[in-house]
Amino acid sequence: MALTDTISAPPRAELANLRIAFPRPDAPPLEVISGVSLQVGEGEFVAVVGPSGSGKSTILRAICGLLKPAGGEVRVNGTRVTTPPPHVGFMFQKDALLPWRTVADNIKVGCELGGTPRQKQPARVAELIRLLRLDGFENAWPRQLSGGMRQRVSLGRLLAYEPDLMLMDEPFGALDYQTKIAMGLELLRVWETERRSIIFVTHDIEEAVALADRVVVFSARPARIVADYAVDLPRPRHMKALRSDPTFTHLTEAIWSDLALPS
Amino acid sequence: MALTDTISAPPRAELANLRIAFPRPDAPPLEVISGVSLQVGEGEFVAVVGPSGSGKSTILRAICGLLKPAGGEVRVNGTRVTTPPPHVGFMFQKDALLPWRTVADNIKVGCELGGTPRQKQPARVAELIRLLRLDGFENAWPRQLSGGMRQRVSLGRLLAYEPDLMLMDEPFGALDYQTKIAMGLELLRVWETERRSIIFVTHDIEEAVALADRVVVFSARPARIVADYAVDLPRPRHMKALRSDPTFTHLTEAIWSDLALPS
Amino acid sequence: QTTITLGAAQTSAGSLPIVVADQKGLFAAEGLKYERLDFKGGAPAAQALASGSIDACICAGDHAVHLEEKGLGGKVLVALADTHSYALLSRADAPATSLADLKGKKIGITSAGSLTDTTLRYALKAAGLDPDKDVQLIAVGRAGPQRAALQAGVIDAGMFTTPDIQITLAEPGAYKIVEDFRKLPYPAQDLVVTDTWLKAHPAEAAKLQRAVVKALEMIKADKAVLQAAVVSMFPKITDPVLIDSITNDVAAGYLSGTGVMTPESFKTLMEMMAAADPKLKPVGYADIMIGAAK
Amino acid sequence: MTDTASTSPGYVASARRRLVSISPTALAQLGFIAALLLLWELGARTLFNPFWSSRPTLIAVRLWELAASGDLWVHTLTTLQEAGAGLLLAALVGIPIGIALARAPKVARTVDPVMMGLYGLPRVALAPLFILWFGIGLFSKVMMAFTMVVFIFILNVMEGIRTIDPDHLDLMRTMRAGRFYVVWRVLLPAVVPWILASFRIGVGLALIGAVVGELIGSNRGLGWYVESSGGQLDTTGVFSGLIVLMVLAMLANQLIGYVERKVVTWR
Amino acid sequence: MTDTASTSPGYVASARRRLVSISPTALAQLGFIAALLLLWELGARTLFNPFWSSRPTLIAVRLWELAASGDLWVHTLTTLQEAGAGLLLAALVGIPIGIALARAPKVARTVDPVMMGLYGLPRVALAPLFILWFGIGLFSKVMMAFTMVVFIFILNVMEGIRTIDPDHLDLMRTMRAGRFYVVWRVLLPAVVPWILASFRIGVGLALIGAVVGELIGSNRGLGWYVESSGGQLDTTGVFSGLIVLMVLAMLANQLIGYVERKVVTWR
Ligand SMILES: Nc1ncnc2c1ncn2[C@@H]1O[C@H](COP(=O)(O)OP(=O)(O)OP(=O)(O)O)[C@@H](O)[C@H]1O
Ligand SMILES: Nc1ncnc2c1ncn2[C@@H]1O[C@H](COP(=O)(O)OP(=O)(O)OP(=O)(O)O)[C@@H](O)[C@H]1O
Ligand SMILES: [Mg+2]
Ligand SMILES: [Mg+2]
Repeated sequence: MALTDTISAPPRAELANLRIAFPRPDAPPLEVISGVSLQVGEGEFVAVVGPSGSGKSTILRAICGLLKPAGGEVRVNGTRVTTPPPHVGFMFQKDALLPWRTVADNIKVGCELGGTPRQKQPARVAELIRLLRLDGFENAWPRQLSGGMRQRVSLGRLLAYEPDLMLMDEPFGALDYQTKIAMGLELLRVWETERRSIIFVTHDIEEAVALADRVVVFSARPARIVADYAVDLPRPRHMKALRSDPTFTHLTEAIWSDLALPS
Repeated sequence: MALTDTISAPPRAELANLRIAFPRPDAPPLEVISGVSLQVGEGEFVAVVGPSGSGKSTILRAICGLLKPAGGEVRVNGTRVTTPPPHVGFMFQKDALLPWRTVADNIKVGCELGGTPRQKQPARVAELIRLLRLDGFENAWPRQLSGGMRQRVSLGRLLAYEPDLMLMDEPFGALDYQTKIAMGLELLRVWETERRSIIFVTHDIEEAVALADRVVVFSARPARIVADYAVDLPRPRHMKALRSDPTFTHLTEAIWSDLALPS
Repeated sequence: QTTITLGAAQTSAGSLPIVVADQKGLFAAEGLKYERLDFKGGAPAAQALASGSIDACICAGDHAVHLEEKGLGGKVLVALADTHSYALLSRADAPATSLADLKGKKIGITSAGSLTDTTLRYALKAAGLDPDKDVQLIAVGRAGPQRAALQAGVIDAGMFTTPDIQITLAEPGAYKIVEDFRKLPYPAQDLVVTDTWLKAHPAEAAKLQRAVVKALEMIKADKAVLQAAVVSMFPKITDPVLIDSITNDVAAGYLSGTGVMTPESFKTLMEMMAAADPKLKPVGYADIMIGAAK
Repeated sequence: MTDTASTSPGYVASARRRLVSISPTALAQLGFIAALLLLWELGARTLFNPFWSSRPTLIAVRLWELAASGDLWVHTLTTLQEAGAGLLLAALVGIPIGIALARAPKVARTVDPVMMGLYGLPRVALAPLFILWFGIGLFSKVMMAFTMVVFIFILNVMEGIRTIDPDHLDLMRTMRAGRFYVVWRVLLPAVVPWILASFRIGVGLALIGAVVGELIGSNRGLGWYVESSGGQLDTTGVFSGLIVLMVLAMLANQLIGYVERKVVTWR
Repeated sequence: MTDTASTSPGYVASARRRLVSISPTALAQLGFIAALLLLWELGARTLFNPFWSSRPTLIAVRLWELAASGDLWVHTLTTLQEAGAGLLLAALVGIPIGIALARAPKVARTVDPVMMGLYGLPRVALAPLFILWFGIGLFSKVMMAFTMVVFIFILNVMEGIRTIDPDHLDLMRTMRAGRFYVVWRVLLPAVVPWILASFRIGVGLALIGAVVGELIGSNRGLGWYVESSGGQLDTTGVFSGLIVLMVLAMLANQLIGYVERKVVTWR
């Protein structure tokens, strides 16, 4: 496992017996996460799968300091998280584009807050727009975009922010296969060249296995970790070839049956 | 093809050389749909796949009368569409839940507008909530739901409306495999017992083939129909078994390569 | 019993005879009840009168003339005051001792077009000044704002009426009178009605007139009657010295003794109004004054 | 910025915290008011001329006297009635008009200049017409308050409807929802924040309207009391009336906050 | 309902339609105004006494005379200056305060009652204090207009900030955006509809404030002219002044609409 290399430095992100509950009127609090522990090392790519409503988004929110845990703790780069930690980027499940900014300007938000020097911003934005295949829509308003295009703009904003730890909540959910693969390859390129850490929530098991170093499987609410698979597939991985790779099919089958368990 | 049975009655939905363009400032209008013709018969289940931003959502909007075409026409049940036609339900890509209504009340909107008698509404809503696996969240506000739960509420609203023609824009996009299959089965049950027509936009090719009678493949913008496959798989279909069915794999491969074409 | 609704231009000394009539049971003796409404000035009271919302208004004779001239039939039912009710005050340390000294200064009036406005214009012209060029007439409002403006030094003199004159002068060594109009014959307060109302309510008109004239006579006969009315009319004023000085000032020829407008005051009225508005159609004494009660 | 951790309900304690928090808020409010009163009292005794500002202690005494004589209740009830009726009437009339105009933009554009023109008219100057049309009783004061506030509702609701998520309207159109269904189920709930803001704005204006109405012609009410005190240079009287007006505005605002918490549970 | 086909831009013709539509709107507006004037003229000639309402023709003649003598411009400019300065100042002060209070709910809750109380005070009753503090020059009228309008901005902006999509704020928090970034890039753009509504509401109130201000220390301005005409029961003069005030309000509103179309292109 990739973790062993980084034993000296603190892990990028660490959940220690995390518990999260939402208060409810006239009922005990809704326990969403009950005692989850997880470590994500520097440069590690962890995919998270689990049933709808199990608490995947909630965990990401806790990692980037938007939620205070009811128990346990979250550490990023060794520091306990109470407010949003630096160099952590979160791509929301909902795209959360600013409706009053054009496509280019929405991506630029990432540059502006990520500290890209002002002169370099336009070039960076243009590069991302090309990479995300949004050419010709630089000046479109969010309301004029298709669902998948909005998602790509949101991805562009995350990439422009250049975080060390990328929290991605179903980033390719609204994309067709072809675009999804292209975007996945871009993501891997960025990740490989800059040793970023990624926590990647997805419903697509094959996508999870194809991209990640590790796949963590969540149970239904209250979420616990059911399984944690290391993906021992060599990189670079070729999408087409993977489908016939026995390790790949084996892993996907295993995750599939983990999820199918009545939990 | 299922169409031949219904040659006497007009098709449920019919697109005749449809063209749609969005005006742009300082540029010629953006042509999104250029000459698409399509017929969907009574009780037919048509899946639509195509690249992100190709115009799938736009076509659905045109069919239910939210957009006026720039050319050609849309007919539903033989009548030209100018305002939203009756008995057509549209499940938006964005969930569009009313934030001031609870889960149960959001589903009830479908009952109220679909004409379910008032006394029967609570029972119908309760039934849908169970079916959508939202038990315990009847009184939750939309903001308290996960992405997948929101999508299921939106699906519930559509089912409660009991439309003859269901337009579904990536209805299972935010669901995990297990939930997706369960919801797909429910959808098929409703469709089979009540002979509804369905136009189902998805990015999941396997899902398209597994559920539909026909799969229509769109090109990139401006959208044309690249291919139109009849899915000759017997019903009821068993999801597990399908994956090893040669017709199934064949079809998915074909669609895959249609989409992979540089279009 | 019929209820008579009277509109008062302000809570001013002109209403005192009405208070007396009420206190001494003169209204009750005539089978009348009265309700007094306070307006923010003579103009709205006169407008309320013309619209029929009130039966009579306690306001300056000007409004009777205006109503008559506009064809709405303004009449003075009872003249309440024989002299003007305003005085021009300035800070005690101001050099001015007469109107003429105020050349080039700012003078506070209650509002544009009001009695204070027309009075000053008339008096300034009489003193040989051009009210539009030689001074600035500033609409400031009633006693409170006037005093604040004097204190802040943004006006050099301002128009005050009873009881504000007495209250303001009571502050030792702070203010002085520059010009006292209270010696000028003028129908400063009248009970004004309209022809329409008179025609519809001849009996009430006669009763009202009788009661108020009786009150005027009682006041003339006994100052204590007036004092009681002052106390009731100005409940906020508790200082007995102040009450005395108000009573004395009012009693000293301000109120009418007969309820009939004097020809001198009518003459000043018409002169003043003509000065303010040269296009004014002249109105005769008999056109607006109803004869005293039989 | 960190004050608005509205999105951090992820711990059990917050439900408990709510119950306790009522009293610190009230305490802080009272403390703030007390501090202002103290400043006023001291300032009036030392720095500035109390003739103009009176003093809280004098005002307290006056209010006590007024309360004892019963006048306080008469004036307060009168003004409350005028302002309250005006405000409610304005909401009842303004909200539907706002919705109707927002849904019929052509009509709105046509009527817009005249409406804005009418709104800009100083009510004091219209006194004669108010007297002519509405007399000088309660009704004319209610109308005075009403005409001040109704435009707030109309303008806020109109702008509010423009901010509605078009997807919600599209959804209703695809389901062929009737006019009333859309109004009741979508438009009204969506403009609730705008209506609440209008109420908050409206409270102050309705009180001002009622007071202006009382200036035009009346013999009771807080406006009348203030004016008649002013006419006798009785600053304490003026401020006593003003303080009661302030208290009314505060209480009305608290009421609106309470209703907001009861109605907007979903936010 | 079908009027609001805001979401049907799916055909090429609509761009062309926009250009032509300017003049029908203006025509409809003018037509509506002309119809009202006609009704007024006829009504005044036949149904009711023109003492109350004057007549459009008389007013036109008066306005002509005033324009010829130059008085019209003096009064109009005076009032315009007072109201305009008050409105802008209110926006400049009210918007930041509204944002600050919305972001610091504890402070807001503490100050809220006092603020609402102050807002509800009738300005006329405060005349002495206004004179003492601000004199009787332009400044006191500007302050009068300002104190009427500033609360509108504060209250509307506060409520507007509460309606902001929490996801946008969360996004900013995860990216550790600074206070000013959030204000400029998220809060202000998001409350633009609320600010526009405040401006629309504010125009009328600023004019009213300026007019009230002119009642307490002035010798020019439209309010002064109206009051002065009213004092002599000169209804035509009153209405002439009112008509000019209406025209000012209309023009200001058109200007706001124009700015709205320029600024809010994204909706
Ligand atoms: N603000 C909130 N208040 C109350 N409950 C909440 C809130 N946010 C989330 N929940 C609840 O927490 C649970 C987990 O939600 P979460 O969004 O983390 O699910 P998820 O795993 O991301 O699901 P999905 O795959 O459908 O997006 C759900 O049951 C949801 O109802
Ligand atoms: N209101 C609009 N104004 C202008 N352009 C629009 C509008 N709506 C959609 N478009 C454009 O039309 C094209 C097709 O959009 P549509 O939403 O139909 O795509 P889609 O096939 O549904 O894509 P996805 O799979 O990403 O949802 C896109 O290029 C989009 O930018
Ligand atoms: Mg989620
Ligand atoms: Mg789409």
